[in-house]
Amino acid sequence: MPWNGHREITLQVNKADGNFSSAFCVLFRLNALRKFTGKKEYRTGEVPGENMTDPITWIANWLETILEGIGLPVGIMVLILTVLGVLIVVIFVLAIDIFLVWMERKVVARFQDRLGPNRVGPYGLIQPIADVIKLIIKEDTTPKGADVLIYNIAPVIALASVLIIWAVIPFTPTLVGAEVNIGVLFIVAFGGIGTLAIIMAGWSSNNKYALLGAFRTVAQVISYEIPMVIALLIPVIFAGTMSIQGIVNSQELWNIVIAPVAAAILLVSSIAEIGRTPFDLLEAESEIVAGFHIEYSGMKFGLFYAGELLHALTIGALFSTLFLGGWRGPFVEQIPVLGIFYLFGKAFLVYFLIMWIRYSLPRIRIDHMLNFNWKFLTPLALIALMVTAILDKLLTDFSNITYAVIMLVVNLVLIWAVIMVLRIYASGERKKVGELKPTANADAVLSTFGKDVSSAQETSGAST
Amino acid sequence: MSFEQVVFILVAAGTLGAALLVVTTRNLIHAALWLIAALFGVAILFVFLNAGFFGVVQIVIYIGAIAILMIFAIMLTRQISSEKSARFNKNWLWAFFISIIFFAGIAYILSLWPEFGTTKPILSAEIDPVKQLGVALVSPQAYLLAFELASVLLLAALIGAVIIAWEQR
Amino acid sequence: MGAEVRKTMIPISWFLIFAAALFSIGLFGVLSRKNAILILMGIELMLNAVNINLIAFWRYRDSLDISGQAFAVMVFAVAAAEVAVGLAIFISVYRRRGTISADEIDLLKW
Amino acid sequence: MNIETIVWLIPLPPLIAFFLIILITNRRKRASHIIAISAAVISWFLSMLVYWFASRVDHLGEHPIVSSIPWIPTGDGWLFIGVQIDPLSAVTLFFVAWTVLMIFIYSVGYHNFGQPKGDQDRPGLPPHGATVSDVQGHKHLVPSIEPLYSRFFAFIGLFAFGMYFLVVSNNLLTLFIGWEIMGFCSYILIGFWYAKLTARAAMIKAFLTTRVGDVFMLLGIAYLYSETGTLYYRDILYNPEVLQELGTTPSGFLGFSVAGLIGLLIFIGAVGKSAQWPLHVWLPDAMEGPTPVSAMIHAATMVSAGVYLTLRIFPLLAAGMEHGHPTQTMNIIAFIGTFTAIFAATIAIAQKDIKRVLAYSTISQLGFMFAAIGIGAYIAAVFHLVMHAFFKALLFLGSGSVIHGMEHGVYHTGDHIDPQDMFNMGGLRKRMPVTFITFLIGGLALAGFPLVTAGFWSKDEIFADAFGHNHWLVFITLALAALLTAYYTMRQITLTFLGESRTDAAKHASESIWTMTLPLIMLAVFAVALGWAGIPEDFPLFGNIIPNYVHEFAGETLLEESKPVNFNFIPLVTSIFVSLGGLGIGWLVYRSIKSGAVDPAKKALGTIFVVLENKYYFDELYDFLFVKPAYWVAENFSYKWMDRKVIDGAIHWVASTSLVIGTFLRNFFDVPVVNGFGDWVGESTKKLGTVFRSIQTGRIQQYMILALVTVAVFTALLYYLLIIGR
Repeated sequence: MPWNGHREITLQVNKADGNFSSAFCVLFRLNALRKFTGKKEYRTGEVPGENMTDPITWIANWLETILEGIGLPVGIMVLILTVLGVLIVVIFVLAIDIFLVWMERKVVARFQDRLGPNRVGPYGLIQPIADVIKLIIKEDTTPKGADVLIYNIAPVIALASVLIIWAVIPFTPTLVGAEVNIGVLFIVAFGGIGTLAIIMAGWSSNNKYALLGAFRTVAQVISYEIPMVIALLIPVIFAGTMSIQGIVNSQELWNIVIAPVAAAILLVSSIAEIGRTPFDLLEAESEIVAGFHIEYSGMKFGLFYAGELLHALTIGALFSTLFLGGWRGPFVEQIPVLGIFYLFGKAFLVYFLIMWIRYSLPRIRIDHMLNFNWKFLTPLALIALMVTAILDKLLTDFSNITYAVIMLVVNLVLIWAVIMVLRIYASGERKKVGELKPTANADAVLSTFGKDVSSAQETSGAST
Repeated sequence: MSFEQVVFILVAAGTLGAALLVVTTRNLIHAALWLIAALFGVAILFVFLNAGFFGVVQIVIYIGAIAILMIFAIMLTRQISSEKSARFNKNWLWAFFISIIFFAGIAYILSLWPEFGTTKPILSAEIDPVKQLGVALVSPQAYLLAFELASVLLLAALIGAVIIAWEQR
Repeated sequence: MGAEVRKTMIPISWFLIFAAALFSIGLFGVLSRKNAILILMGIELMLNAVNINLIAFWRYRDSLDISGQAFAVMVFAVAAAEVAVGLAIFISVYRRRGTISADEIDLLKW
Repeated sequence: MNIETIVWLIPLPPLIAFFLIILITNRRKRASHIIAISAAVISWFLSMLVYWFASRVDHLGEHPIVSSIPWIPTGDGWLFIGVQIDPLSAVTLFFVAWTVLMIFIYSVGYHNFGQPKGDQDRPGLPPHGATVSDVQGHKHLVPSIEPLYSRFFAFIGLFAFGMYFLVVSNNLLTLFIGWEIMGFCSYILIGFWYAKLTARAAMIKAFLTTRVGDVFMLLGIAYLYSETGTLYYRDILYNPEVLQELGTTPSGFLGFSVAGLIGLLIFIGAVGKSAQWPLHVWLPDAMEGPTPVSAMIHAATMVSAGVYLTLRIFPLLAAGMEHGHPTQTMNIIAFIGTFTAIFAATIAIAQKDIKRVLAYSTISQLGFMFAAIGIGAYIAAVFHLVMHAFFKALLFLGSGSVIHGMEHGVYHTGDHIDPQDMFNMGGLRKRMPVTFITFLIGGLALAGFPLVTAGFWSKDEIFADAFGHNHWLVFITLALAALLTAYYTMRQITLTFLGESRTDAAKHASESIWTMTLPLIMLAVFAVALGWAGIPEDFPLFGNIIPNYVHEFAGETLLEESKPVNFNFIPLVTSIFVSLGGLGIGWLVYRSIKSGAVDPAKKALGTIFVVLENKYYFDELYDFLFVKPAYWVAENFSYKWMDRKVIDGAIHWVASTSLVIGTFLRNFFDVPVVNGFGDWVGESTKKLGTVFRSIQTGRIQQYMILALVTVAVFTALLYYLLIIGR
């Protein structure tokens, strides 16, 4: 086995990708054990990916040995492998995306007590393919006075900004795209790019509804990024690193157990981030016909659509990575490839939750949306962050179990307090709504009713 | 010419081109988008300098916030592409010459610098720049005060922006 | 580090020259554009050039001395603050005077 | 969270409560008392924790719980402040925590929480009751809630802070701070009903009188600091060299040693605070305050602080005391204590007001303690201090409950009689049983009823010590005082509870609510049970049942273990005799008083009784000696002569002359020179401005270009000159 030589090469590869990793995170490299920065130490000799427990790594090593066999320089080899990896993952994810279309439609149908697609193929499984074909053969219109370049780039960016995030999500203990030590920040960054795409689309289509949609997007996404970032910081505090793989490795106990508040905040703000109901103000059909992609048709619209669905799944994967232990699950240490299934299982769970919310809740008003963020979510997130940070420092020299228990208890207290505050606020609101409306001449009005004030107030009180 | 150098030259050239377009295009939105391109290029250059953290922060702050805010402001001030007014003010030639002079001066002075051609020292594997930076920013011996001042500055800017842009009605 | 390695690596001069060029371009934008927002963009370019220099010096000199990065962080903060306030000012100016062209905002002249 | 931190934390909650109530919840009565009581509970819990911990350290006296921090930089080094728990402070903490908590709870009921607002209640006056109409619609008067309810809790919170602070502090300076905080709180709380003239007078009287003592105390502390350079207990009181040094060097004042003089000065402070003769006059008047205040400040805690302080500096007093002969200072203390004991006791037998009797009995009991200190009976003093705190608090609270019941009756009947006058009461045992039982227990404890009550053991210990060290005078006087004590206690109980009701109000008095009776019961338990902790070993029958806990524990505070005097029957018999005798006489004399009858003792004693009734005319004496002259001086000297003639005259002269000078300067300097110059500058600037303003186009970019061109040119110039030029 040429492992010794291989080691040196791979070390150089690391030096090289030390430079490249976060720049071309788009490039998805299949390098397994070198980038594995977990707590688990591999004894030399026993290398995962030798056997079929970790096929992808195995293939990667095999390819490397071959390429090096032909005598390619390291840089080129890395490039080839990288591009290869990127292609594989992108195709894989997009395939899932197509399946998502079918799933979404089925689930919404069930929620609305319909059957959903059931004509093309068994259970309508082929339906999305048909949709894609339809989208492709549709006429591709470009509105007059549109800014052609931007108009055409926007959908691509929209989809790419979602795909990029998959670069840092670890699939198995040994398989992660770009093991950047600032993965969390990375995710936030490319969320911003997504916003950019929407703005470009909205502005360039030269349509006031589209522009309105873009405005709303900016208002919403930028404001909801804040609680999201703060909530993301909490797992970072637990793990002590911003690298996603590190966060997953640190979760012997799932983070959601010790930080439910942060999890909830992350979920809500991500739903707002992807602009799904109840936060779908950026494409509110009843208000601004379809928002930013009103002018798009054919595959360009398809890209937006796919991007949105995929973004939801991405959020699911992200959430399960940060709070549900990512690839963790039974036997995953022995058979790393299982991690993929665990990860996607959890991701689909969260995705279903998001759909559930989407199809159960109505859309909220825009001012409510902003108030909810600035007056409730952000302060709550800040409080949670402070509490977690302080506790984390206080509990350093406690055993893990005490740590977890105290964290959980504090979180529950926080939740309770929040509920109390909300109840007080809500009762105040109800009073405000339900109080006796001022009338021109109360006595006259009441006398016409032929009641005295007290009974009138009683009735008004009863009416509320 | 190594792979690295080629990439660098491409990125740098792209960035400078984008920057030039920023200051020359008539269409404001295009200028903003070119600005984003330039900023992205700068981010990549940060990565070349093993400062991946700064690369990503650049994307978060500049592209994710600043550039989008600018686009937002452009849309609010309705200076959409249709304005055919002059893009430069009348003393733009002066500005051009001054910029050239500055560039030339800086380049000349730099070229006199003995270590002008130094290449990167090896970044030893065990030091983690991000960790170092974090420690330095919050350690009283280092930049704690500056850090806090920056946060106060941001708070002040936040409030100030709200107050200034407030619509009195 | 042999000669051929030197050849394959990027000297600091590239970064510095690049930064100088970026700075000058930004300067030109600041000095010459009419629209205030574009002036702001020019300023952003200049700040970016400064950051490139800071990081480059950090990387090429003593990478244990973190001050370069720290200053870069400060520059980020200042840039963010400046944009926030600047844009707010422009918007309110636009509300009052209907323009944000830099040389029509000259109430302060004699 | 080690024990030192907990000790630091003990005083804090009441202070926080004070600020919370004053700043935030002062409009919300419920929130206020919840905050205050929870603060008291926290402090109580911490104190118990500390006490439990301290009682498990063996030889706590040698190595107490100490922690200190630098506070004020002095010339060389720091002035440290800190906390210290040694046996003395531990036991003090114990009773302080209990009484404070109990009284906090009691106050809720005492101030009629939950009752309606009064009809014509005004802040600063006691509530007058509110008329409510029940379902049948006929109105009747019920007690109304105190208008300044929140404020009261804030104040007692502050007071509790002061007391805890004093107890846990480990040096005389912080002790003095706590001392003064308590003084201030006592001032504002005596005058809590500030709209009553008597209350106002009483508060001022109390403040000024204690001030006299405090000044001397401050002198003593300063003297001590100048002599030793430190105010630490550990540094001064617990290393023999310093004590020896202080004890032997003469101070050159009436042959006192330095230690003696310092001790005397500080003791005078204690005299003021503990209302010993001759500074006793303020305490009876202090009864103008609400009863919880009387119970907490003027029976349990603050006046005990004086004794605590004197016990604290006991090594200083005892310094230079060779084989059992008390020092000069101790003799003085013994004299004052003994005299006060008998003196106050005699006054007490002639008072009608239920609270005043207790006030004088407090003075007298404190006298007992001082006497004990004076004769070197350290442990007896500690013991009696603790016991007295409990049963006197109990008695005061009981009297408060009685007054409350009486007020209830007064509201019911509506005839205006003084609800505090014992001659208006009688037969209350049927109306308010709980109060009666607890009050009886407290009274018996005060009277030292043999074997069961706490008071008996503590007093017995004092007697034993006085007898054992052959202080005959002290022994006999104290015995007499104890007799009187028992007498007036029984008189009080009989007049209040036994016999027939002498007024309708008393007939309609009603038992107080649980918030008031619960503390009574708790304290009653202590008033009985706690005494058993101090039974001397060699006491017949009982001696060996319970170890003499107090002696072992509190005794450790001192450097040399003080031997308990061996048992002797004379003091025992004496104390039994005096207590039972006094009780008996009291009952015989007062068992059948008809309503409106004069005090039978008055018939017996005649003029003496009148003298006693008027407290030996001490108030009048002080009024003649100090107050009137002070007024005279203030009026004639300070105001008429100094203020009006001298100061005002000077000021007027200065004013007129400066006016003249001012006019001169204005006319001949300001207008021509200064203004002229100023105008000239302004004008010329304007001219210049008109010339140069054309540059200012208002175009920011032009300015920038201008600036940059200048920069470029100058840089090039400098570069040429500096680099190429050479």
